[in-house]
Amino acid sequence: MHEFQRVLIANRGEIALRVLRALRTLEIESVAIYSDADASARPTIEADRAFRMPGVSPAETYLNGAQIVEIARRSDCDAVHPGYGFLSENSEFARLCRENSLTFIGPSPEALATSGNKLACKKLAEARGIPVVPYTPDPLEDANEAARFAEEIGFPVLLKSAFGGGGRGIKEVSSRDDIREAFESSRREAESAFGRSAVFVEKKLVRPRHIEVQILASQGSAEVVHLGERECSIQRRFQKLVELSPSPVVDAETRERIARHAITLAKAVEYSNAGTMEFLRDSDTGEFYFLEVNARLQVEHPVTELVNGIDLVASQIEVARHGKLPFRQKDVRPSGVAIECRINSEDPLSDFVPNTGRIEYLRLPAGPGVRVDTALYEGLEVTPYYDSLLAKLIAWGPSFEEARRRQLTALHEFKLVGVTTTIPLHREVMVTPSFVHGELSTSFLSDSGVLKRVSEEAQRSDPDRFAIAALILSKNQFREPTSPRLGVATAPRPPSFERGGRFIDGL
Amino acid sequence: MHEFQRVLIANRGEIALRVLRALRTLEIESVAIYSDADASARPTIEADRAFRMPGVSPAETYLNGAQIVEIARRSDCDAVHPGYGFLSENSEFARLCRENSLTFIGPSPEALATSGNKLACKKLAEARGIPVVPYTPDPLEDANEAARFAEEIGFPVLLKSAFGGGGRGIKEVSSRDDIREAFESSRREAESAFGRSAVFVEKKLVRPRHIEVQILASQGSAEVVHLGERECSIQRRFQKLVELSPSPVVDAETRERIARHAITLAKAVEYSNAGTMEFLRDSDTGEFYFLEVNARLQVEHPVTELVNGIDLVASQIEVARHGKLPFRQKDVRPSGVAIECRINSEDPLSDFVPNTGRIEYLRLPAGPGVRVDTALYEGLEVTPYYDSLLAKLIAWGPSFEEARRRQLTALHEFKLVGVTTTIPLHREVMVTPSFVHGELSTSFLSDSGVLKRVSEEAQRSDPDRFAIAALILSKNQFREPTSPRLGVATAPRPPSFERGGRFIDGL
Amino acid sequence: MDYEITIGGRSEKVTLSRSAGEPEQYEFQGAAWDQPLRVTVVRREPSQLVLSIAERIYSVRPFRRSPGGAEFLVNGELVSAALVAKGGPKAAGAGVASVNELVVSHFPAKVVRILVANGARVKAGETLLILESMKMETHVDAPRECTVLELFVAEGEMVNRGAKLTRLDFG
Amino acid sequence: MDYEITIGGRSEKVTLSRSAGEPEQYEFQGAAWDQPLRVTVVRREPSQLVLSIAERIYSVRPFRRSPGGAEFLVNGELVSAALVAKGGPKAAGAGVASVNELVVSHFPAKVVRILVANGARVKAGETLLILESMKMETHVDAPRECTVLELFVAEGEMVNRGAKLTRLDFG
Repeated sequence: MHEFQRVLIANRGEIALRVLRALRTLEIESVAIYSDADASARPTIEADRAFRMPGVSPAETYLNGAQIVEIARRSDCDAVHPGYGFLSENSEFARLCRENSLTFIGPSPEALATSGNKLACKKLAEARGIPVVPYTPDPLEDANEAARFAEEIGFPVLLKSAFGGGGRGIKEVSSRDDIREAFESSRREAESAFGRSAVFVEKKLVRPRHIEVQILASQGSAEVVHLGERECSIQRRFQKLVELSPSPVVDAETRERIARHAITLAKAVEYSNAGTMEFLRDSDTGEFYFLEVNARLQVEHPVTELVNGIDLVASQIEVARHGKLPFRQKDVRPSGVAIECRINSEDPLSDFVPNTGRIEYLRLPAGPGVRVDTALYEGLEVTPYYDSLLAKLIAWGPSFEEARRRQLTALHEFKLVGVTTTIPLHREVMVTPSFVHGELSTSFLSDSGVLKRVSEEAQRSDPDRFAIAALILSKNQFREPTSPRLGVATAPRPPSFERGGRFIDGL
Repeated sequence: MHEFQRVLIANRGEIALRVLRALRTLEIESVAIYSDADASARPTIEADRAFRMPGVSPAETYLNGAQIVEIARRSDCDAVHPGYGFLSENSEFARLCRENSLTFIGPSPEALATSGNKLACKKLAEARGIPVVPYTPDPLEDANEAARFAEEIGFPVLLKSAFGGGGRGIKEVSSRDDIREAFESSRREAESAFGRSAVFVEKKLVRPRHIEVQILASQGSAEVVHLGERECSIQRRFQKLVELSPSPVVDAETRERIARHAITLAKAVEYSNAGTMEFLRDSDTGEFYFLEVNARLQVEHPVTELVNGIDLVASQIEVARHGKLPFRQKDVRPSGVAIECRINSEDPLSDFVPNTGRIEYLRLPAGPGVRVDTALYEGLEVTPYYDSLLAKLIAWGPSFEEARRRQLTALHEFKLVGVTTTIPLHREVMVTPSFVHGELSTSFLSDSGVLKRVSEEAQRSDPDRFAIAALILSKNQFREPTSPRLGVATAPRPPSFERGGRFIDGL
Repeated sequence: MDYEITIGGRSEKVTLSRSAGEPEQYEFQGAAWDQPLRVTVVRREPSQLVLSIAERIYSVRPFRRSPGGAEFLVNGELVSAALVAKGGPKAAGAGVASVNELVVSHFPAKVVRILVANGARVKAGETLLILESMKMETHVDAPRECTVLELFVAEGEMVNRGAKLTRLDFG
Repeated sequence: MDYEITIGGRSEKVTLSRSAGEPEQYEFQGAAWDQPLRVTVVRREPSQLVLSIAERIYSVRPFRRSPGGAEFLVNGELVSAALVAKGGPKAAGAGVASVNELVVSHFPAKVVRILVANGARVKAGETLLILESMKMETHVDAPRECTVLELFVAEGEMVNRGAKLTRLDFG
């Protein structure tokens, strides 16, 4: 049992702010770290103390475990919260924390090491009678080996990094011709993201649903509770875009079954703290296959929070400081449905290529059941150094239909100018008939034709907009500062409208 | 049974936006009205259509029932939602709607007429054995009559308007000397706010708690359910500042009893739609006294929504279009605690005098369980024509303590520059020991010494702020646009910092 | 029709004429729409125009000039509009394909691989180079069959938004 | 101590001196505090300064000049600071009482009642006039015993913020 007086947040962006809020409500002091790109970020400014990590690359900053531990020691922190991504599933970092008498708010280094090894986890699951998708039991030496196994189980297959998550390093291969390039690309991405290039092959299910179980385990897995499932089938580039809880296809009996699997696995790896067991549901048979363990807080944790009325981050901190769970299974009483849309700085009409820029205008939505997790503000520079998540928009309602309508209303209220985002895509997803009927799969984006409708909507010929454009352009009402003096001495002056003046003649 | 295709929102500000969101989630078109002061307000811009009401005074605009009905007819509306305040409890307006085949989303004109007459309601309550505070049964002719009754029941007493609510027209009188001026002032405020100057005297309880029951009634009171109580004891100028649900002093048995009183009264006045029955709880005896009926949606309805997971505005619309309740008493399953703080443009350190100005900087708080109902935006001019409510900050938590800490965290995140607000007051209220222990009364502000601490906090000598001020002032880093060209041709240029230049010498 | 206006790749021929008197009003007609629209200036501030069109209210905020036109916010949504001058040439930026095409990076990125050499003939869909940004690889593919005229970057190089990557010849 | 700075009615004597080298740093000392503080300029933009003081990070944004000083936002909170020049007179706006006092309205309002006449002698706490704004009445009371020198408004009149209401003589 440790009391925490001060906790270091080893992350950035919305999740750093999320952890900061949890610490405040627990009356624990917060210490932030910031890269040079994040010197004026919201968590940097709002934390009780903030320490600079020189540089902008992840390796120099948020992946620099030795320096983070040094800062935590220097600032008398009792614990470190790693958020998601970066060092959150790094067993070496967890070990370094332990060696320096810092509580790592997450699983033990040993549990992290096992959980992070996807192949080892699959074997553990198989040994306990939990179905898994066919896979190569050992990391592949070369592309030929990959090709051999793929032909054995039949294309399409997925090439996957044996370590790490977040969709990085995953490549779909539908024929032997493509396997060499995919193999190399997968290894490169895995090396760049996780520092480990081991890759394996897994059978690709056709149109599966991605369903995962949230668990919370006490120290050493003495007690493990589950908080129901999330469905995260709508993905792009093997990364989740829309998440909901509960899943429309999971009934009470199925929930009980997959939760039991999840708890069995948690105990098998002596898991502690919050974690997620991912499954794929075969669309033909309804069978669930264990996929992997996510040994951290997930990006999509808010949907579980809204449905259960439980603060998962505060619960993580409680487990870390007292070893015990702050509630029991019988206290978990889910109600209603929550849907999360990830607002990314990506262009859905250009294969989700990320983009950067300055947030010039921002208006966040609100209303009953609506929550926005974000560190955005007007004037923020979205840089290319970290991931493309700008905000998470989460809507809760008593039913799926009410949650969906609230999410749609909120998406129409959400205004963001400066980078191209996934907002227009989400607006179309929410009104796509298969989504409305809860018919989801990991092929949703390509099957539903939603991208085509996003493109049509962007081209929509709205007379009001043409009328406004005619007024602005023809009357030259638009004025930019005549002599923009650059440099530090003056603030940029916003453009403005003016009366009179002629842009072209005739009016 | 009416289907609504289009609904007119006969209100402004945050409640107009709240109704607009409910309409959107129900897929009903919205029609806004706007005074000349509100031409660029959020509900004006965001409604499907918006109609101008020339002028700025309430009488010309949001109280102009005839013109509102005319706009509703012209735009083919099926119904009118009155929000709170303005015409929401006006039986004549409800009648005018009915005569023009518009559904008034609220009680019938007859129920409004009865509910609006405080003296009649007290008599109805007494006849059904519900305790009421001693009062003069008829409106008073003059100050002498008031004085006579006050001496009979003993000072202090309250002078109150017989019609209307919102704290207007209420005067506390502690001795005979003050009663004449209070009587006149009360009549004037009542006349100005409600167009009816009738005033009566009521015994003032010592340190009572203000506790009210939310009900929802089907057409003609066939079915009436309650949604628990709200405690609104923390007030200034007889207007609520902080509201919570449930009340720390109401146990299940008491809740059952006051809910039964509320339902009895609703049936007595043939109430329909959402309404609130207000009670005072005597601090000595624990006895509850019926006070009055609020025949409308209340400002503080969100606390009830968060605790019950029910959208009260959508429920109002459902009752209005189908006559029936959208849920039964057994479906109402409250969970946790919600606290609302009213963020007003008032100076707590100058007797809550309202102030106006331009919102120059705004950052709304967020986080798990946090909701902000507001129509604020940066650049908004806060005008003197309407009331001083800027935003409602509501925090939900599994327990009172968790709700309180979330509210406190959110209040520290809430940044608003341009007008003086009640935010610093609420920050102090949340950490005041009597509040933390749930010991509330209508004398909370004066008894708890909270205003003194707000004043001390404002005077706090923070070295960091002095260091920052020294840097800004001594180095003349602060620069305003050198030649501010006013008028329509240029946008105001924001001030900026500059390097170099000397404000005073010595550095 | 007096002007041709382009928004989001669509062009429309439109007319706008000032109506007499106050408040400031205009009549708008477009070849694509049957009914004319009345545009009323409800309020005019330096940083926003409030317009009313058929009882819909718009807050219009200036954002920046763009080639041949301007970008502005309409109720918080960005609109990029360009004016095609009467009888004149099409405004720049309308996406006309040229024989020689310069390929630029749309985002700051690291060049992780270059798969083609100067002078190489490549097929439609063939990957030219691979960029990494925000931890994801993006393949830059040839839109049609073409020849690589020039490569401006090297493997491992960091490039800014707008940086030239390669020039292709579609002739 | 080189300067005297006033914030929120409190005055403090302070010293600020530039440290050598980069990054831009200052040493701050105040008579009221034991320890000196190191102020580091982390980032300098036209619209904000990012400062670090003992591992606390501040975003400082300019707001407007005020009499004898400036107003700025520190992490979104407004700070009004004024500089008392060395040995010079106290800056304006410091709330020095005068013999003749002008009473102005702090908000736009309607004058609903005037309870005193020109030349009247009034006691401390006596109500001079009643304003109504945002549907609430506000009483304007005499702070101390005084004489009403002049009334600038009439009953029923609408007044703006800053409008003169009356002038009182405390002599």
